[in-house]
Amino acid sequence: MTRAPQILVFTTSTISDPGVASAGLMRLKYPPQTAIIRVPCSSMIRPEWIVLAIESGFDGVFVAADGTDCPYLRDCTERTARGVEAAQKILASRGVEPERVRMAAVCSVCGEAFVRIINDFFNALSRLGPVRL
Amino acid sequence: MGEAPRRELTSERLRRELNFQVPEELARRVREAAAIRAKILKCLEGREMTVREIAREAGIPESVVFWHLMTMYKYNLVEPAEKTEDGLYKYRLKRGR
Amino acid sequence: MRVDHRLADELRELGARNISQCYSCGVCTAICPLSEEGREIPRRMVRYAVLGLRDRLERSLEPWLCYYCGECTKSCPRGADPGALMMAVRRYLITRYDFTGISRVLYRSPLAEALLAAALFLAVVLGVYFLHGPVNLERVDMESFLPAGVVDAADIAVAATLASLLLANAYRMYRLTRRGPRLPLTAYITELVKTVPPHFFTQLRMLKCRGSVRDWVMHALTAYGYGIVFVLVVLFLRAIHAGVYPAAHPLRLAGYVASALLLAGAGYAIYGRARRSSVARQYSHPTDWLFLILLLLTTLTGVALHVFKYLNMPLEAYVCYAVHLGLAAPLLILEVPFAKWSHIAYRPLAIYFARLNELRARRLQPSP
Amino acid sequence: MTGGGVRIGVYVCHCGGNISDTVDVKRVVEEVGKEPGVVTAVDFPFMCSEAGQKLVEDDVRSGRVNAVVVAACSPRLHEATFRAAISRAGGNPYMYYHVDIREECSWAHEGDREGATEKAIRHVRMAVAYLRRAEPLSKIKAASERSVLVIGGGLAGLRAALDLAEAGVRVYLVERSPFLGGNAARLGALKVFPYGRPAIDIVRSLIGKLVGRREVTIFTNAEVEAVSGYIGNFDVRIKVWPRYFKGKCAGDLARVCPKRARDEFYFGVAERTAILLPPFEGAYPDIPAIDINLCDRCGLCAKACPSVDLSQEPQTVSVRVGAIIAATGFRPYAPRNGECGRGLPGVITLHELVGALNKFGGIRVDGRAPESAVFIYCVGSRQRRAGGEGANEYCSRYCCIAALDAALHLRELLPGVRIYHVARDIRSYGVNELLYEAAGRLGDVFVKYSEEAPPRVERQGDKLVVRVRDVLTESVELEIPADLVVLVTGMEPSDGTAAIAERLKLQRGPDGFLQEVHPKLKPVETALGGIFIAGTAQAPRGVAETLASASAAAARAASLVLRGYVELEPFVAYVDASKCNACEACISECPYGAIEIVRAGSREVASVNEALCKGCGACIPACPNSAIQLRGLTSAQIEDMIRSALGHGRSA
Amino acid sequence: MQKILERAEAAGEQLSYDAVVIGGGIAGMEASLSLADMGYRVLLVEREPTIGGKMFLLSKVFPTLDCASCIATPKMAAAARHPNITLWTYSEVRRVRALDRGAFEVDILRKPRFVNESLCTGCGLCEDACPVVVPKELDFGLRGRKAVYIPLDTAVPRKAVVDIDNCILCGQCERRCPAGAIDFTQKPRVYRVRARAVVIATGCRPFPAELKEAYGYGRTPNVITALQMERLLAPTRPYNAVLRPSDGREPGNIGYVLCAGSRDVTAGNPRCSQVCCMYSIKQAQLLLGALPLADVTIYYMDVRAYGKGFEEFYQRARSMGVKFVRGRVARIEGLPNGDVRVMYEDVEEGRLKSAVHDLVVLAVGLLPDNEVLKAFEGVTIHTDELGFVKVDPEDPVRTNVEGVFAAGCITGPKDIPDTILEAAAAAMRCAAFLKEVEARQT
Repeated sequence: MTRAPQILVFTTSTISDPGVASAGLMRLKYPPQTAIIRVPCSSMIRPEWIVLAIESGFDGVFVAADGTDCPYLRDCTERTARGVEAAQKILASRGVEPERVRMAAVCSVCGEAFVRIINDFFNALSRLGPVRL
Repeated sequence: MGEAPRRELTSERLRRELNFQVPEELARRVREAAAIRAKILKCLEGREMTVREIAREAGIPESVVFWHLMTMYKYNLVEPAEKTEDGLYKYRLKRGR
Repeated sequence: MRVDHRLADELRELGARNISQCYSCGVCTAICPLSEEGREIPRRMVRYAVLGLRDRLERSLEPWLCYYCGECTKSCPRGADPGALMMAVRRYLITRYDFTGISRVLYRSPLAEALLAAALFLAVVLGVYFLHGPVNLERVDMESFLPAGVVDAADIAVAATLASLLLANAYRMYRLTRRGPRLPLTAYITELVKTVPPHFFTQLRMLKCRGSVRDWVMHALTAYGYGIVFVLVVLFLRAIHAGVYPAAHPLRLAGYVASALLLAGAGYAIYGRARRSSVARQYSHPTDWLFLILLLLTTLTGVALHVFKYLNMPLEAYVCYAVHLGLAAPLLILEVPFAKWSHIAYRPLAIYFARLNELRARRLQPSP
Repeated sequence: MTGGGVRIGVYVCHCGGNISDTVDVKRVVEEVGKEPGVVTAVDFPFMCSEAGQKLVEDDVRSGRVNAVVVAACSPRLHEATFRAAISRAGGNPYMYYHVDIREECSWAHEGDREGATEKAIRHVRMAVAYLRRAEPLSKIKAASERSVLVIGGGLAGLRAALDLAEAGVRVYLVERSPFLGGNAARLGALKVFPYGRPAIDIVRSLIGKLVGRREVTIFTNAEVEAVSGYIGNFDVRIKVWPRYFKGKCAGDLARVCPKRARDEFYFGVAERTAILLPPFEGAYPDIPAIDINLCDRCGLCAKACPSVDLSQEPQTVSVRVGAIIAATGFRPYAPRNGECGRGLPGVITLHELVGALNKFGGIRVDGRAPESAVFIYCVGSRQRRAGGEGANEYCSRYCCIAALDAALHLRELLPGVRIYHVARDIRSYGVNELLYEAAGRLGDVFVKYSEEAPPRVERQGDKLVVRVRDVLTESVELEIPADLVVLVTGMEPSDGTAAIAERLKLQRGPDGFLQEVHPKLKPVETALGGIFIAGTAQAPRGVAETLASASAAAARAASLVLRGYVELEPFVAYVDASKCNACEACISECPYGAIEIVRAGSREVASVNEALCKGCGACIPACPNSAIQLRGLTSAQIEDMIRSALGHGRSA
Repeated sequence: MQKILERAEAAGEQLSYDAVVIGGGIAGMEASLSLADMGYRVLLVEREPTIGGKMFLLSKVFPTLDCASCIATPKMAAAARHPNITLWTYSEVRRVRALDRGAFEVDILRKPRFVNESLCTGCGLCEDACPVVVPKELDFGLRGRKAVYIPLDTAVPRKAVVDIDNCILCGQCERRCPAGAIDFTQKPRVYRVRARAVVIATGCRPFPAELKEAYGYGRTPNVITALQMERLLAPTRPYNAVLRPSDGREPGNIGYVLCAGSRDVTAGNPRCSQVCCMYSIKQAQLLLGALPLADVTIYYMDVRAYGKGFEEFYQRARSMGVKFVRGRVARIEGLPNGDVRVMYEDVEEGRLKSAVHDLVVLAVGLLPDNEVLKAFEGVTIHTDELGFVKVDPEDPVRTNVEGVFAAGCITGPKDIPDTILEAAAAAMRCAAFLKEVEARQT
């Protein structure tokens, strides 16, 4: 039997982490093969961390960004996107599908949106199969 | 170590100071409750039973059985076992007690 | 359906004091011992009343199914007094069934009512005064004072008028409340036989009201008392006029029983209303009082007449007779077709008509 | 402290079944107990209870444990609780990691015991990895200004400002419009149930008490232009627009002005000129102002009154405050044209009715007093968005009561008027039920409609007709003739609320109102430290609740600034000087200008101003040498967490 | 207890606080914490042996469905620990005298727990030993407790207390206690406390459901109150699952009767109790979670989902399958098998109906718990016809007596968010008052 894909999720303490928590509050279901790291703002994520996650056994990395709600930065989304793209490039250069890294804005009450995205991502990763490094 | 000299219990002292007699009504309730609890526990010896079964066997109304059973459950004397099909739980004596 | 704010005001005048307080919780309907699925009362009537849906209200037979036990009023969480509304609706319906417009006057103006009653009283008393026969002061001689034939003739004339008025009103009631297609003639007849006599003679539905046995008994006593008097007057007036009978004579006994029943019934009702002993007797319409007072006085004068006759006090007896007839006239003429007493016809008929509507509804829906 | 010295205690909460019904807490304890560095791992029914906290405290106090993981509910609920517990026991509160195994685990994975338990173990393992490299930190302490900025001069703003002033706090009150009073003043003679006191009275009384207090500075016709700084030390720039008046004028000055516009104070039912006079007795300030957008500087008023000064210029004022209260209020929902007959003559909103009653002491339709009025409830409220048609999903709370209040008021003015209420539910909660009862007693008729069949308003000849299916009467379609139809409209966040959310970066809920952190634990706090919310900026509510929420916000602000200092979380950036080569890449990344190049001995390095740094970490990816790090969340810690998550490898 | 109280002795110490807060429920705790955070010294007096009021007995709270304990217990712990707060549980305010502006003299009776709080570890062995079983108040009688007992696992303080009225002084607990904490020599003490302000936060009591005779509460075992249902659903619940009291069966079909004792002149309360709609909707959602196959029907007149997020919460309950029937239940009768029949009119259909449920929950309204107002001497705190404290429209936490503030359900039924706001507001207004008194004194 193939192993279910493992997803690393970066959330932000004030916006997207409450958003993920709100999914739980509403008892919405998503795969438990997820691991969450809270950061203050998604713009702090270094591309190396994403690469490390794939190397360490994760099948995908999801960055739950703040979008325009970010309490710190107006352009937080663009900054985060730059980091994500950088990571995707590094992975591609090593033969890993860049689709294994995704980002989307998850607001603090967007539990439903989060669940939709993460389920979709999970299915996409299942189709991709295990990482071939 | 030798036994410490037995001091008068504070409850005894209060009893003496107030010239306390247990009120008849209270004493009766304590006796009745003890009897009901004893009957329930006896029913459950070595068996699992529902409230209905205990009530029938002990001749006590179901609601009374249930009330005491739940009190004993909270005091860790009995515990629920599996649930029957008609939504009733079977209860048994708490294991390891 | 267009709302009509005036209806609520009209009903308020007819006794529905607090009905705009209703917030439609449905407790009255659920608590009502006579309410049943498909024939819910009283909340639906309350809505018709508050919104002014006259058509719906006039088409309803349900108000007649209520015997004013007062459960709804006692349970109403808003103090809206739905029982009083039902009573008011019955009064309203009486005015609607009555094509002459007299009941409208009676219900809307206590003064007009009193004047009409007084006028009838005077007319009868004066009529007797001017038209009476020889006055025998030796002994009580009713027959010569006022021959039974004359009284009977008057009786029949009044009865025929009243009966035709009542029938006409009942027919209007039928027209207003009829719903659905024509039924075979046999159905009309069998249902008439099945519903009207039993309800007319027993008023059994009233017993469904909780704690109402005493009320039912008193109501029945009054009705039977009246019934006996009716029979005595219509069939035996001549005999009563003519003879002096021993105490155990059936006619005398019947008279005593009827008087006792009427006195007890009317006294009980007056006492209850004065004391406001139950919900239904909390608030009385002027027509209620007039009816009861006339009934009581008519009975009392009848008793007095009897006493004078047997004590052989001729003048007193003749005067008493005139007053008695004077009181009976408004009692019958005003109350039977136009007011309170019309319920003796409308209540059993409502059950009959409701049954007919039920059959019609069933005909519309093919049975499974 | 280095890795070797970290002694980690792991405490797993059952949350009385909320967690333990789904997560096998015993297994979590067993698994993570094996992790290096973990000296104790236990589970407990309620970690947040006194007894639960005592478990942690005892272990820390005894020295057995110097770093703590609590796996329980969301960190937003109890992270602070356990940090405080560690402090009490003499430990360092930052040697702590809070794992959410409830919202993000047991509740999201109900029914999947295995998966949820695995996830809980994974998260606790990551926390342990984090703590192995954790260092004791201490709060950054900064002096706080003993002053508060209150934004909005409506009921909430007035109440909060007065509370603070009375508690001895310096207050700056900023109001966008030229006069204090907000929406509550516009309610005018409408009484505040159940006290029977007109809303305007309350406003007037608050203004009277506030004006002239030495702790208070009021800016009307003013806007908060920019806010910088942080909790305890906000720099606020206020733009004050000119009134073009130096003082009062004798006579009816407004009459000289030829310009006309709808008078907002009366919800647009009356006209005003470009000269805005104090709208009510006791208004503040009691000198007029000119609506310069409407004014064409014709100068007629200046000729009539020497107090007019059209040469005034906008001014900018800067103040420093320790806290900010946003009390920016609501605006009434504006029905779309055609919505429930909007646009037909005789169809007005509740607010317009209130405006008319206040302005004219009555209302006339086509020059006649209306004989019948129909109030249609929930216009623009309680509409589900499924079809995309609805306006707002939420209930605006105050409208049922305001409509009943207005209906009673209308009946007082026009005793014979027939009033129909067409509603879905009458939400006259609490004591307001007596208001509903009174309306019934006076003969108002109540009709209820269902969401699926909203009422329609049509014109029939010279009358309006409301058609509605009454669910209380076998759903018959009623036809209610009306001279006046009042659309009972709810609340929406005001433009000021939207603007302040934008400017202060405050979060808004799905309904658009400002979002509190937690309705019960932190009901007036925002995600940003030192910024509080009050009144209808937060949610629709009535007068009494607005006043309470304003006082509550004032309480929070007061307890913050009265202390005179604030403590900030230590999670700010720092530079490892040994790795920095002063490339300045981080400097351009920082949106707060918190990084500068300084000389450190012989060379130049970047350095972070801790008071300015907000700890967003935006600088982190910019550094080619990983020299800049976030205190409390270093790259090494994150990397360890990533590595440990799946049990150190691909095989998990 | 009467005999014990006769032994009360006056305490010698003269204590003085900035404010005395009466009532240790969520309002009293919040008001105390807010005042304490502003630097004022507070004495928090609670009548029961634990603080927490009604809230910590609840299951979860609307509309967020946070567990009530998770919100209440940290506040309880914080109130108990705050350096500016002195907490007296099991204590009654006997008399409040206004001496002067900003000067109150408050007599407080501290009842003996007969347990030495500093020795008690809350282990519960005394409970096991005690032979007396009486209905447990905090579970609204759903099960029994002993005459010595720990109020709840989440109690603050989590210490045993002897219910002396039901104690037979057998000494079993005293023999069993490993810490030697049982102490029957304790005597009631009356303290005279000086305070500059008083905050009344005594909250509410549920409408006594047995007064509504048509609903059969007290005669029909499977007609319970919503507070009893809260306990059945709470993590600290009395039973092992949601079970009905007559026979311990899991109910499959539950009916909610709203407005039990509210909006009802026949029950003496024409007002709406403000919270019953929402707590019923919440319980319905929780029941669907606890008993996935169950049917839940709510009989209502108006659903008053008025607060932030309430309407959305109500709509969610509808979409989860909770049945809402417009119609007030008129009568409830118990059937021989324990089931319960409700009689009502389905108002939207205009049809008379009845339905049989396994369990019927009465959404009882709230009445003020205002005993303490009688303790005021020389001044009268104004109340409305139901006994709720009247407040100033401009300042909804101020009573007619200067220096006396009121917050929470004592001024009218209200939900937790409103209560918390009001409590913080009371603290603010109290602080402003204290400041003014200070200024005048110096």
